[in-house]
Amino acid sequence: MKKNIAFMLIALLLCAPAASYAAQEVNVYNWEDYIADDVLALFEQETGIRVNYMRFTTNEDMLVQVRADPTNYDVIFPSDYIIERLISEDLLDTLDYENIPNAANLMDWLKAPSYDPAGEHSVPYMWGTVGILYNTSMVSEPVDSWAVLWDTAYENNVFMMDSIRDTIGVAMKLLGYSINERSQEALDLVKDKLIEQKRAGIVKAYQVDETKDKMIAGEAALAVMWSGDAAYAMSYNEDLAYVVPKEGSNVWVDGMCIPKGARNKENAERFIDFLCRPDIALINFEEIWYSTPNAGTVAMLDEETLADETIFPTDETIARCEFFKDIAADIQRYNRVWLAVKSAR
Amino acid sequence: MVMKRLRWVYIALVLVFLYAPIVVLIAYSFNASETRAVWGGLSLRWYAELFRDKGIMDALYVTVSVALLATMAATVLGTLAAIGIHSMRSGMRAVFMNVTNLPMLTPDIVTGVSLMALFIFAKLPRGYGTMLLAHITFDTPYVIFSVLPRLKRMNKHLYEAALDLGATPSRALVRVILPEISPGMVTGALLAFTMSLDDFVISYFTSVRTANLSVLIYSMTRRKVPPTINALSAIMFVTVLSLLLLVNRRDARSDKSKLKGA
Amino acid sequence: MVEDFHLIELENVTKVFDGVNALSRINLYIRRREFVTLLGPSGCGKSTTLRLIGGFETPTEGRVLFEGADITNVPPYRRRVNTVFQKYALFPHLNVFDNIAFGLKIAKVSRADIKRRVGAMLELVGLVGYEKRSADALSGGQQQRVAIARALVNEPEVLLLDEPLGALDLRLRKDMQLELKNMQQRLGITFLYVTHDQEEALTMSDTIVVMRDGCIQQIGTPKSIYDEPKNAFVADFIGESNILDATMIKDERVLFCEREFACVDRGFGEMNPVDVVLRPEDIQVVAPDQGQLAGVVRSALFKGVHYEMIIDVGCALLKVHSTVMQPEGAQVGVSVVPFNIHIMRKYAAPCGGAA
Amino acid sequence: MSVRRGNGPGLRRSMFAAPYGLWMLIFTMAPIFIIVFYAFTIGGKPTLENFKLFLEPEFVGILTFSLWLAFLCTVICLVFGYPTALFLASRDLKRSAMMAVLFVIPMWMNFLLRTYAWMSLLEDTGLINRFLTFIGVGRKKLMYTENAVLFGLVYNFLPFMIFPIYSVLKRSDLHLEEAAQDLGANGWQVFLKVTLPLSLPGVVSGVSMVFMPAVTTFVIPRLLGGGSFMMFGDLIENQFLTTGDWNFGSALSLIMMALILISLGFLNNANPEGEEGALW
Repeated sequence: MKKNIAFMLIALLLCAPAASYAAQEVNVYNWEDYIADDVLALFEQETGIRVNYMRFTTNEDMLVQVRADPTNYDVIFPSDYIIERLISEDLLDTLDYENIPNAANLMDWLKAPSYDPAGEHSVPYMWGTVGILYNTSMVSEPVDSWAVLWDTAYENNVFMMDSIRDTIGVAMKLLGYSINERSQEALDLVKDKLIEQKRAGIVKAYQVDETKDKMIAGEAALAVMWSGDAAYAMSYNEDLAYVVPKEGSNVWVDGMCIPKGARNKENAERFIDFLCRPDIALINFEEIWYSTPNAGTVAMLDEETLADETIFPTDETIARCEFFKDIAADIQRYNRVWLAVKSAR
Repeated sequence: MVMKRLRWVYIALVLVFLYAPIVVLIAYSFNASETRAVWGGLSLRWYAELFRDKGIMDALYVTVSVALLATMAATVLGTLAAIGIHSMRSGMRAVFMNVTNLPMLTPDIVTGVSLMALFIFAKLPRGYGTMLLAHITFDTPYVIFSVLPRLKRMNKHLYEAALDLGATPSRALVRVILPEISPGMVTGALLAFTMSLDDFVISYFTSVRTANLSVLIYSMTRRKVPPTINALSAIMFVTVLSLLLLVNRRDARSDKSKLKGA
Repeated sequence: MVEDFHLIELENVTKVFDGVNALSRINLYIRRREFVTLLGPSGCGKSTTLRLIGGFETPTEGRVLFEGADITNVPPYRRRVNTVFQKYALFPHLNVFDNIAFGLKIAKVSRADIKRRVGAMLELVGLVGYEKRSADALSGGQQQRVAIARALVNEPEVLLLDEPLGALDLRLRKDMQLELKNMQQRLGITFLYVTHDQEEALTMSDTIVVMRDGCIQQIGTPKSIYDEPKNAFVADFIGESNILDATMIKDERVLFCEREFACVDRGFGEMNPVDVVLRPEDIQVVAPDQGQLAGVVRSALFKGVHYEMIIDVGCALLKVHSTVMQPEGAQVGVSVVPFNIHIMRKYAAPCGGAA
Repeated sequence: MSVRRGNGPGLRRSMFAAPYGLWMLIFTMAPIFIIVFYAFTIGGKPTLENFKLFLEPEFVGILTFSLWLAFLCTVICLVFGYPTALFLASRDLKRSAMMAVLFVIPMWMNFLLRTYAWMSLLEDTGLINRFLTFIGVGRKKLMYTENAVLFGLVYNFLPFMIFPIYSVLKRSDLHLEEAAQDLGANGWQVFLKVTLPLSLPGVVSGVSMVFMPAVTTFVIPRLLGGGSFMMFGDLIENQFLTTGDWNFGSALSLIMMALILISLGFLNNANPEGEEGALW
């Protein structure tokens, strides 16, 4: 009897993982906290395709994994400059818009973006800005400049982003450079600036996904944050406010792409198409609070939401911002600066 | 007498240090409120939700099944290897022992990245399967190092005695050698199982598709840890505690009965 | 008692371990119902010989025959021999009954038969009532008996015993020697016995095979080996001896200690260097002027039945056993009768003399 | 009738290790080979640049920081662990085996859970700070500091120091201590002359069991250091998973392995008996 039970247990164990490869599936590699769980469930329900959902924290982490094994993923969600990088490394498949009819719902200005001029490798998923989320009960003065992040009055009260381009970008902007500046002179200044900020004890921590909950809990006064996460946090804590500083910032678009050699390309296109459906994009929007590029979805929103400048920044704000560009091999010099900052004591 | 009391105080303090976070986790698991900041009264809510949380349940299944399968494979592989190594000439044995020592001395992170490099090189999608392979790899030496001493202590003529009495080599193995080394196999399997259950670093590098509990908890600590994890901690703690107490009691009892028998 | 039938035969057997000869071209046969002892110091190859017959080793060269058939490559579990191992090798996870029944269970003997035969064995070795005991919980002597019973219950043609009494204390050993010999005679089974204890060999054996460095030095009955050792090694190993350098002047005349002695040996040529062996009990102590050699007593020890004295005769120190003690420093004479002067060829290579 | 060939059962049984040998070839040797290959090449061309790069001050700084923190952690574990082991092993302690089990149990909890638990204690709005605020001391910065990382290391690795020492002391011949007392040594002398030397093998294995994982960890500094403290393990993880420079990452891995092997060799030399106190 005991033997039989043991045998059945083994059989069960062996079958279960095998079963997961048998059915129709799609391997999705998306940012942490970047989709509504309901959307995944709905997709599986409607199509019968099983979603293997994997998460990453920063563009750079994702890039490494996709480079290492592009066939492991069917749909990925890189940002603009990474899409540029992936295209230049010939890692992205071209999309067949026949299979993505809902892409027609996209706003026109995103149909042929600079990072993917032909629009054949990516379909925009969300867009947003980088700015400062601050707690009005802890910050009395008006916040309108990155300089506030270097104010020693906020010692141990600032969350910086554990993301190389975003954080270096912030310092670049503060120093008056473009966020795509590559000169060593600028990089050295940025390095000194960031180390100065760290040594002054202003930085509480470098992190990404954990920040919004900590801001909600009131663990710090200021944080560098993506607009959607900011909107999410603000919806939980009324003291929080978001600003895109006057020096300018980064405006970004995250796209949906299919790596070359993806095992389930058809399912991937179905998945992308599904996310482009206005009703689905709405569910997503209401969960993660990033700006949707979906004109159909925007049409469904009420006035008050549309007036929220965190989610839908004004033209004037966007004019201050620029896209990240792929900096190609210069990323190595960026890396060195970033490591120097991270390891400084 | 004062000395003795001081000792107790000291031990108690160290125990408090070791248990404080665990006690906190368990206490929070009964907190009805969602955030730790507020005590919302006693509730079993998180225990109920724990079993409904698909992510956690999946990860739990992955953890336990990988640990079980890896332990079984490592026990077979390691026991055979130990028997083989035991009967080797010294030169060959030294080679095998060094190779066996290597994964034990290699830092987890190096084992992790090197296996990741291997799987990527071999174009194996990193998921359940690769995690299992990695676990078998780091589990097997534990079995070997538990079985080898038993083999060394075993009267080397036992195997020959079985052959002499008419048992074929395979029967001699099953009827004489295996019973002799089975305590070592059990120890090795337990060690391997524990190592597997607890592993984070190697799983983190060798699987992207599938998360075991450690990897899931790691990704949760980087965002927001749901209170269900507190409930899970409490359950795990109580399970381990009762298992250890059980084993301890059984040991004590069998020791007593041995004494009686002699 | 012993039949003149070659039950086991080793033909030109050589065994090499890691480039070292453990056995060099051994030829040996064992007759049915014979009690054969392989005797020699450790490392002489006696255990290897036993293991070759048991099937635990395969010879590098040569053949092992059983009833005339080649069994060189037959595995141990197909050989009709059983072994009593040095440290008994009882299965620790089994009790006494299951240990003894092990071979029978493998052979799929019926349960009732197993019970009967194991019972008979327990009676034979005097362990009735110990069936349920764990093997660990027995004394050394009891474990020994279980090991013997475990082997004998399979009714082997030959029982191989590898220093079976080595781990027992002296008293128990003496008892077991007699018991084993009795058992062998009663059951009529061939015993091949390995020991380094010459006394044990002399007490129990029908035939003794003296070995050294992988070679057989001498094969013979205990008496012939004791009385007529073929070389100084055998003489020294079998009992205590005084071995002296000597020159064979001619047949029946030998020179040692600057004196000519009469002896009974012939055929060693003329003026050839030889060894002379004198047993301590064969040397007579007489008055200083009556001996063939004169000497001084250097030490004297009481040994129970006799005194052991060391007598310095100038050319050598002689060990002498005598019932009469001479005090230390006493001037004495010693003499040996011609019959007790054993002449041997000078010992050369271990395999040279015996071939 | 089956015929046996070869040199007896030894050779055939050694073949039992063949599957394992093959396994280790694929899953231990091959990965190391890949790492060595990456470490000594860039773009497939042989070079030592990866190792040269390591000599840059920020990388050497990361290494020395890791070593320093691991060293502090080992010293603290030894200072607090040794008396614990000593008291646990004392003869007059009732139910000492049971007590020992109490020290094992926390180790059976997933270490991420334990570390997470400390986070919830140490964070600004955590229990300790709320208590401090309550008694009027006010909030202290407890998390995301060097001390928080050190604290996390000590918490996780303390049992690894206690156990080897405990088991060596428990095993050691207690009559020696009695003999020493008999010969007129007082308590302190007994400890210095007998107990301490006897327990040295346990100390050595405890030190290696604490120091090694402490110097290589990347999770604890990540969680408790808030990304502000980079240890050697972080750097390797960072090279493999974020920067994607596998060549440099591999070189770092080799450096770490060499470091471990050298310190183990050093520790084994320091071990008078060459015997390790077993944890189990």
